[in-house]
Amino acid sequence: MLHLVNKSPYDGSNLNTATSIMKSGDTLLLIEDGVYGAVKAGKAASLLEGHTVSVLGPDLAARGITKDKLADGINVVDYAGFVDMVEANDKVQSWL
Amino acid sequence: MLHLVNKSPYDGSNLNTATSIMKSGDTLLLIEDGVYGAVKAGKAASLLEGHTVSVLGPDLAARGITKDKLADGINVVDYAGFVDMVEANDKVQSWL
Amino acid sequence: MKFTIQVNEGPYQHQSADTAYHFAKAALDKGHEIFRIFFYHDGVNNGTRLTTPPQDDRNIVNRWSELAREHDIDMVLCVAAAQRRGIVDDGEAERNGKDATNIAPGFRISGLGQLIEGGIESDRTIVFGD
Amino acid sequence: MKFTIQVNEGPYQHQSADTAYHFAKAALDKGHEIFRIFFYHDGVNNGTRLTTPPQDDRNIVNRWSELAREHDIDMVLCVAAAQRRGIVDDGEAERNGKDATNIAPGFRISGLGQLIEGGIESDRTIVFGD
Amino acid sequence: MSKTKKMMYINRKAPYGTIYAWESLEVVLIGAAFEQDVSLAFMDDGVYQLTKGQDTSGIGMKNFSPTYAALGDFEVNKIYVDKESLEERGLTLDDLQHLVWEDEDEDWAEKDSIHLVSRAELSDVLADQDVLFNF
Amino acid sequence: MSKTKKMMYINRKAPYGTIYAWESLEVVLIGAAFEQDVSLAFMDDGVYQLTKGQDTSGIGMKNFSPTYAALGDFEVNKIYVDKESLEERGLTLDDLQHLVWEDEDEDWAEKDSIHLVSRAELSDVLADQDVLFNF
Repeated sequence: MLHLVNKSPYDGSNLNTATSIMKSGDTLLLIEDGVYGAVKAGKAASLLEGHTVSVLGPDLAARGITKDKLADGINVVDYAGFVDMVEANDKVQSWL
Repeated sequence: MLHLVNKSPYDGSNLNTATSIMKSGDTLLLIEDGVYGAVKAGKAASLLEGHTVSVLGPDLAARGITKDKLADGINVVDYAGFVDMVEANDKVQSWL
Repeated sequence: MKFTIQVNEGPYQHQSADTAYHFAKAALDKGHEIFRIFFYHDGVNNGTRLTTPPQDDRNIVNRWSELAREHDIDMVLCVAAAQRRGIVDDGEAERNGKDATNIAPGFRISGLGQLIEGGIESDRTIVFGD
Repeated sequence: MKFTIQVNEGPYQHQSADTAYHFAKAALDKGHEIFRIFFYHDGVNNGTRLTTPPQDDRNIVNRWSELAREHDIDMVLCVAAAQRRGIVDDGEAERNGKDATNIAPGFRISGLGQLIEGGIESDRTIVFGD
Repeated sequence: MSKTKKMMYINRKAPYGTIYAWESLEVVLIGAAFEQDVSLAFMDDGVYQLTKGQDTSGIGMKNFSPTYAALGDFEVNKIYVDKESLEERGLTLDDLQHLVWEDEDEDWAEKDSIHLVSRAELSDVLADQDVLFNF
Repeated sequence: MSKTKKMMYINRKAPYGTIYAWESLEVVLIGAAFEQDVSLAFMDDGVYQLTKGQDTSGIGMKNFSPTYAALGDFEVNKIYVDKESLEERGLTLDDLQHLVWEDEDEDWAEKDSIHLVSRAELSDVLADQDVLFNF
């Protein structure tokens, strides 16, 4: 199962809810304003611990976040990689 | 100064930010989904402590919240009361 | 007292347009003046005459048009926001080569300066949004 | 693989419509099939031909229309949502007594059943919204 | 369309402040005709959709909360409510409408539609679905 | 319009995910012509608007971040950034653009436009305004 979070973890509760529902084997993809959750130095990064997390590269770049700022173990994908993740998982849950 | 919060404190950070900025003499008015913050039994009610708080009655009723569920000291106003509050305060800050 | 009201969201999706309307109506009932209602961002979508809400629901656009007519209120849609969202009057249709208009009665399209002017000329400015 | 994509927000206000477009394009580039793109809530505002975005900005509506034309994609605007927001085709104009239409090329207006069908017939359903 | 899929509607937004709750319910009602295996989840602010005593006359909006009580008649009777979300908001099951359905296989016995679930149980229910609709 | 008012634009939303940041900046630019006493506040996710190195080519949206650097030329030079919001997000002033203005009264000396303020200081600045614009 693929989980999408598109909002800042500092504004909404979506990342919190998503990570509380995720099972081992599930993957989280941060997109749009959700990518702020991937920044290592941010308070919200602790929510990602123990989860498989990817982040959408074009959204990272738009927000001026370089890869060295990301929490450890986070995979960066482009839109093609996003499509692959949707294909590789049996279903998608958008935490809107 | 009148502060407006129109979102649920369980979804967003607006109530938290608003109460952190409020000064003594300021008033907070909860409207729309913001009225959930006024429910005594909810976790967010603690954010209201020490502040002057009103809540928009029509929005409370729409959401099925009866007055006995409100935290202590909260004033219920209608749209006319809302207008009076805007008049009585020198300016309005909407925490969108 | 003189009010300027800013509306940032379109009709139906968010309650903002409803609250702004009820606030405006209550202010007028109390004898206050509405200097201007400025529709910005998706708020410009309040100004399309093409909506057909369900019979048992309120008609947000018509409600604005009636309020403007009854109380002679200046209701302004931001031109830049309206262009992005596709709200068009005769002038905009001609300038941008559009084959239809959709602006509702009582609304006009103008610049952001109208919002600033509202802030300067009014005793209170209130923003309704998401 | 067969995808159905749901878009819940209008153009420009939220990034959802952009992300949905880039996702759809990437899926097609990889040889996947888009069974349907269903526009719901304010998402129906993606289907108005009356927008005129700034010259240096993307044209979200035209981008959808081109994608539909090039790849023969079924792009459906929910009729109930479209009526609330004022997105009108010829049939709707006639039924609801409207004096103009604003639907963009490549879009059609239909019922919510089209979304459910998309969920049933597709291998994956992906929702983009706020 | 011969396939039967497990379809879940996940409701996480409060009613009236935004239209998602109401337009989501419209999808559920239409979707009921497709004879799929349908269930609903209410979590986060979505639990507010089911509260009793909603009266929208003061805000001039349509009160759609009575529609939830009709879901049983549409054979939509698997409704999962997240316990944690209720607790955080100071709500209990008593604050929610009592939603029921009649079981044809047991001589139309009236049964509860709402299942109060922990976050972990809800996670299992989601994992078991084929399609998830988010609003 | 002979009045001069203290007008503040309060920015609390991240750029690109929604349009509020960009359309708010358009108001500031237009508003600069009205010769009012203008200031800007960036707090909560609004602090992200000022970050360096934004590159929107991959998402096909206009990169409006260079416009902030032009604010000084429009005599918009009172920019308050909330310290707490930065810290929570793991940001420091070094992550933000260096915004400056030239002081005519001091032989066009270049001065910082950004004032890093505590929540309490920001509260004082807000209290001192006549009109607050929220987006």
